[in-house]
Amino acid sequence: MFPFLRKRMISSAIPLFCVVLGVFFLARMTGNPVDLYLPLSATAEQRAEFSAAQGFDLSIPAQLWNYLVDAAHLDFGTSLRTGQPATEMVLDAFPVTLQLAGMTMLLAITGAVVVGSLAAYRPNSPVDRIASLLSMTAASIPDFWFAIMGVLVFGVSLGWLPTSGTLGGPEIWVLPIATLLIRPFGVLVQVVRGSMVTALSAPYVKIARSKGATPQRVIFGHALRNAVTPVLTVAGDLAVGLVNGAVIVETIFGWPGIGKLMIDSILQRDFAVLQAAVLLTAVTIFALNILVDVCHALADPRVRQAVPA
Amino acid sequence: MSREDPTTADDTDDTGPGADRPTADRPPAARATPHRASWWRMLGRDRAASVAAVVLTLVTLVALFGRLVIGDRAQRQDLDASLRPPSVGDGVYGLLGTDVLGRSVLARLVDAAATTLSVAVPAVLCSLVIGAALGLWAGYHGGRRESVALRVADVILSFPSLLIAVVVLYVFSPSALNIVLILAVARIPVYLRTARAEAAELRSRLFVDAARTFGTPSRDIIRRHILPIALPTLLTVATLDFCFVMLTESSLSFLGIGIQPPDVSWGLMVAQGRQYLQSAWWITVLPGLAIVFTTVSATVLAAWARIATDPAQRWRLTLPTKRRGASAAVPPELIP
Amino acid sequence: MKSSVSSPPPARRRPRPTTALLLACTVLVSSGCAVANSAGGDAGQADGRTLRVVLTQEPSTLEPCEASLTGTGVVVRSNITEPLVERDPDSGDLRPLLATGWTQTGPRTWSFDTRSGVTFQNGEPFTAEDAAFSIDRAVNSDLACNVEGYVFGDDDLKVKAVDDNRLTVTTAKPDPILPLRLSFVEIVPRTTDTKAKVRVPVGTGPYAVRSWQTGTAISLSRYDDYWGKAPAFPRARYVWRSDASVRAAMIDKGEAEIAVALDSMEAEKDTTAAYPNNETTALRLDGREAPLDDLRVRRAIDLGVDRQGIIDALLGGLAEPAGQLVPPGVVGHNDAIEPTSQNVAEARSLVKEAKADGVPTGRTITLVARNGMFSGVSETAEALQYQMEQIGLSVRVRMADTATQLQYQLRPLPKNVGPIALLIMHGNQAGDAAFTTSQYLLSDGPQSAFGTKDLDRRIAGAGLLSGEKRQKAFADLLARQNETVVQYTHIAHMTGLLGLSPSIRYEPNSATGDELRLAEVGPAEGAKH
Amino acid sequence: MTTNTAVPSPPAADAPALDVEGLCVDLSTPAGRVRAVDGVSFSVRRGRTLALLGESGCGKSMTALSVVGLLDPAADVTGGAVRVRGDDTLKMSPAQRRRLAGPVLSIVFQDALTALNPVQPVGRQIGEPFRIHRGLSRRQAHEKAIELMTRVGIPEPRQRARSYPHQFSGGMRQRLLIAMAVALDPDVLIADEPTTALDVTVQAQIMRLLRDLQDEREMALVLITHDLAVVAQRADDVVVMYAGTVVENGPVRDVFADPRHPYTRGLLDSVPEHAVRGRPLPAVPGSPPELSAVPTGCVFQDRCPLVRERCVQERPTLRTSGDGRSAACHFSEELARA
Repeated sequence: MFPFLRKRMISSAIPLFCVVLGVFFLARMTGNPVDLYLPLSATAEQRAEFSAAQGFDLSIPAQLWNYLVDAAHLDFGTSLRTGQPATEMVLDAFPVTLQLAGMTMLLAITGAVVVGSLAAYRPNSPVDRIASLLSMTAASIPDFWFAIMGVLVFGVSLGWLPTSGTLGGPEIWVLPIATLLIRPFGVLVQVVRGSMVTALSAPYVKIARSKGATPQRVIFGHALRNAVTPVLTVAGDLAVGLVNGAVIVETIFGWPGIGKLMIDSILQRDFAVLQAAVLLTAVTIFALNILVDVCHALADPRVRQAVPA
Repeated sequence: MSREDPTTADDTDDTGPGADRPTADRPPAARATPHRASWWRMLGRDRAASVAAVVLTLVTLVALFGRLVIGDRAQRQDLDASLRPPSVGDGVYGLLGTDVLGRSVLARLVDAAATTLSVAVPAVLCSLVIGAALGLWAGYHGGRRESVALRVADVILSFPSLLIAVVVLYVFSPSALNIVLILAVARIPVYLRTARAEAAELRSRLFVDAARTFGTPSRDIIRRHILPIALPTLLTVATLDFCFVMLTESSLSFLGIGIQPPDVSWGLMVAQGRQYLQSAWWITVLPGLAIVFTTVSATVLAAWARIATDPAQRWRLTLPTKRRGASAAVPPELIP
Repeated sequence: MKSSVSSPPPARRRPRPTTALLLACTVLVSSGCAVANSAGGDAGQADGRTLRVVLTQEPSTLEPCEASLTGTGVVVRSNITEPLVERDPDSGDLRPLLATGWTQTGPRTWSFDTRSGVTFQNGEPFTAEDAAFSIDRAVNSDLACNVEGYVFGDDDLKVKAVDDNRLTVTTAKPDPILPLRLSFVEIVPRTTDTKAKVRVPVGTGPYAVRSWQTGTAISLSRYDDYWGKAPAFPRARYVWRSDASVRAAMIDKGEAEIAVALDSMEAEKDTTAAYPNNETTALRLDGREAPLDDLRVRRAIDLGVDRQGIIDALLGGLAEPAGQLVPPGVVGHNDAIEPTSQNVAEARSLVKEAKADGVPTGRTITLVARNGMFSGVSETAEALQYQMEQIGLSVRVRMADTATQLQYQLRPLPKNVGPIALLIMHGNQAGDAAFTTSQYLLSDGPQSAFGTKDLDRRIAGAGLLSGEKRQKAFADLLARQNETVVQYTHIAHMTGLLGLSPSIRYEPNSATGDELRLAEVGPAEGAKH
Repeated sequence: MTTNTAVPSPPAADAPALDVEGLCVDLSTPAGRVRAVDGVSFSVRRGRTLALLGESGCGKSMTALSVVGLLDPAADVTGGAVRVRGDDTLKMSPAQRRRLAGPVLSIVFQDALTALNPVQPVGRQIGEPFRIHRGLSRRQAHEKAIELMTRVGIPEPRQRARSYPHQFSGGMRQRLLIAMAVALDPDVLIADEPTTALDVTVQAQIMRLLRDLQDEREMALVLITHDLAVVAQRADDVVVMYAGTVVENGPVRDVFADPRHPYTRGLLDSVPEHAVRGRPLPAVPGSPPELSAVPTGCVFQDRCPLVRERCVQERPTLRTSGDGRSAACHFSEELARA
């Protein structure tokens, strides 16, 4: 396992460097932020001064060099918008999104495994049809629409949940997580169902049944672990996609997470924060990919065996 | 690899596939004709799939010819007729009510169908073609080419696609073409990975080896031997990607940088109508339903087509739905 | 009897991955609760003591010298810090605040008496020295404060504290409205950093910043040694939600007492209050590019717009059709100007005429608007686009973000972008047309696309006048622009919509959008305290 | 520990361990519902071996799967009875059936690679019947698994018990599968083409193992095969199936010596004098009918060298003759004389 991890980390280094570069150019593409930060009537001198202070007057290669040197020291500069260190802002926002995404994936996977397995156990039964239809619908509902509906229905009309915000008890998690959840859940139910159907029709399942195993034992003891590989892959990709969802959810519910931070820093041309945020996200995504591979290996001995090769 | 092993069907159920199964004395060519004929029959047997096919056909027809029928009705504003609820009294165009600018929601739905599809279809096709080509090439050759392609996919995946879209669409103008390009690039890794996995598995198969020993150029091997096998999976992923593309386009509209007026897409309608959710539900709910119906239909049909194109499973489709056994609604390869 | 042993005890049967999953679940849940708890210290419940305000976005800073930025000002101004002089939003008159009186002692010199017995929230007493320091810091320093550019232009001020209670201010050129300009300078103690902007200010206002949980909330608490009347609510908390429907929902749910910038369709609710917010929307036509370089085309656009229709359908019927850039109540507003009423036939014939003269009326005009400029902005842009097409022009819409829109709005204007019709929203917070004309009408004004020499001369002249003459001069030049320049197709004097919980009493006024005075908010009659 | 009290007590020595009577299985196919198994009857006693012989698609595997209750959802048992220890399993609830599965009825599949769970160590899979039916702890079951692995001839069973199926050779995997099937000493073991996927030398070893285990445990063995040699060497009785029906049955020696159905005869005739084990079923000219197009008369009429008018009109029933044999041919007596 460890040589495998080491190899994966080394092979992530170059792509990560590409991300570092990409983020830099992505940020520069948004143009000079001078208009946003200076008074409307700022003079040419003031503009030049501002640019110089922020290092925007240097040539792009020079800016890139400075950025790389600083990044190597894990210094991502200071936010133009708030004057705080970018790293600090990003690290403040990151756990919020991580928890949101983590809870979402956990619930999505658990829920999808249960629902998908139930559906797969009796294909084309009413349970299966309802589960399939609901999951397909869930996967195709625009998330912002769902969020606003949730606020209006559960927040205002029924009054069960707070409308938004991060101040309060566990109930504040419900709507944001539900919003983030619908699509991954919908997709995963279908994936779990599909691969469970395949697994449940496999001969080893027949053999297990011939040993007198109960349906629970058949599903969870035999089929599930065989069905888990595609589920893991898809779950990994969905988790990556949660960054997109987080942008919407955090915007609507006013959560100070990294998605909101990124969109704000784009809109505010806050390069330092944007760079730090995207880079941290990218590192997380790489780590996630490695985690998915590790899970693959844990779930399937054949993969495990192939790893050292 | 999750495709059902053909042997599974054989040793558990040796009469199952019944008439459709190739037998030794029937040449494969002879099988083609009855199959084509039975496609319709198979579709007809599956109520869900036939409904889905009807919905998709309808959507396509509306997208292709709808504009000819409605003319400029989708753009025609009448500020005095703002926010009329659906009613039968206001003629055809008032059937689904009007939006805040007094435009017919029905006409806009029709107009938006064309725009929505003209974004979703090219975006999906671009990413499918590029991603599949790269993935098959990488997977077939393996080695360094494979790892380079995979790392490229890693890099693309690790940029949050919505944010790239925001940057690009704000910096270059938010045109439909740019949206298509962004979505296409963002989805390339998915096809790349899927195609690579298929090709990597197939490259060691006997028939590929055989082709190689005959000196067939690798381009031809990929095209003739690997692509046809990988295609059903790729097409399924592509079908399901429509959903993603439509939703992302909608999210972009929510952020204000999707399709720009006077063009209109379902996503834009949902996004713009969200503020009228309490007062005029029809503006946002109807296009939302259009998205849901279209994507659910695409998903159902994709699942059906996947089984229909898999010789080991096709027979299941010919059964009445109640006793259809292991028909995967969505293939495990689905990567949304 | 049934065999009870066919299924072994569930605990033993559970595969290891499940255990790991449960463990991960526990960790996540507990850490999640940790976050919730850490943020929950300020509990969001309606306790009747905390005034909860929901803004559109988090202020990027609370630096007082940036208070002319709406996002910052709405929190800072008159809540945390105060200026020497304040403008009455209703009458437009200046009222003493930290200054008790002022006189013009020379053509360029003013003298202010400062209030005694005032202390800053850090306990230090307020003197004229602090006032001088604050003006110096905001206007003359290298901080590039927004106030400096917006209110004072390039010229520095000479400020001197004569004694503890008097200061003199000398301008480079005669400035009849200096006290008005100084109403934008928030007074901070002399110990404030002069090298860098501060994030959290200290002032003399009725509330002091208690905590700022980045991304979550800003909490204020009543400053007990405030020199004026103590505000009703001991605490205030600002949160922000960018979606208007969520802000409205928070009022409905009782999660906030005040919500700013609601969508116009909420207007019918009795929990909302409309107020004229001094903002005026207009289309700025770039007269340097064909076909907009033709006066007939510009006039045709002006004639083609259905102002009342847009207001009724898209702005909730709350705004007033506009014929000039400044609303009533601003010095220089011309009562004689009638908003142009829509006349499509005439507009069409003007365009046709221009076309006959070789003006390329078919060239596509880009209508640029900013997302979130006001509620219904994208629909308004679509309506304008449609109405312009109806008179025979070709128009496309581009919705931009703030930074992109600023590139179109500010000089140097972008090149090679074709004819631009820019949707602007101008807020004259100061109540004097000089702020508007120098920015929007001067041929080389920072936010103006073009102009005429004649108008430039009139603007310069009007700025030197005061009293009735000033009013008339500006009124005349605004009418003049409508006749000879037509750079602007005025649309509407806007109305802000505030969500107010039934538990409080607050009368919004035209300044509410820029400074939301928490001290003016009280509990509703009969509401329990 | 507890015993499997819910399982009916073993029947009297001469009662059949498994008694299948008039089993009918319908299958949903593109052409509609077809009868895949049509009135199949047979019975087998403990210690005896019954061979189900037939070409691919004749319904023998489906018969076996119906007996153990593992039919595909596309197939339905529509009639008949499967009696085990005197009770009809077809009338049992799923839970009752589960109690039989393992201690009473057990099955071995052809492809051991797919029949073993690829993600579980083999020891765990082999020990599973003990965990399900005897409530043994994981450790106890593991010990039992090792015992069984030793018994079926896996070298170094203690180490190999923690290996995964893909780490074993085909023959070893088949041994593992057999070990799993005989774990609880079932009354009846159904072996569905247990050696087809193996090479010839391994086939012999596996058949020997099966025979030894059968002798040792007094099991009734139902051997499903298309290999005449295996039937000849291993089975006591044979049931010859064709197109879902039984065309002939009886003691192997008698049937092979004196087939009373033209199909059986055709099979036997096409084999060289000393059949080589492992050879696929020899060809009888023509191919079996599609299940959807089974003729109304005799199922074998299309390929029968003796076909006559009556065969087209009337389907022959399985007629029992006094010597414990039966055949479904109008002219079986004729054939016997020939």
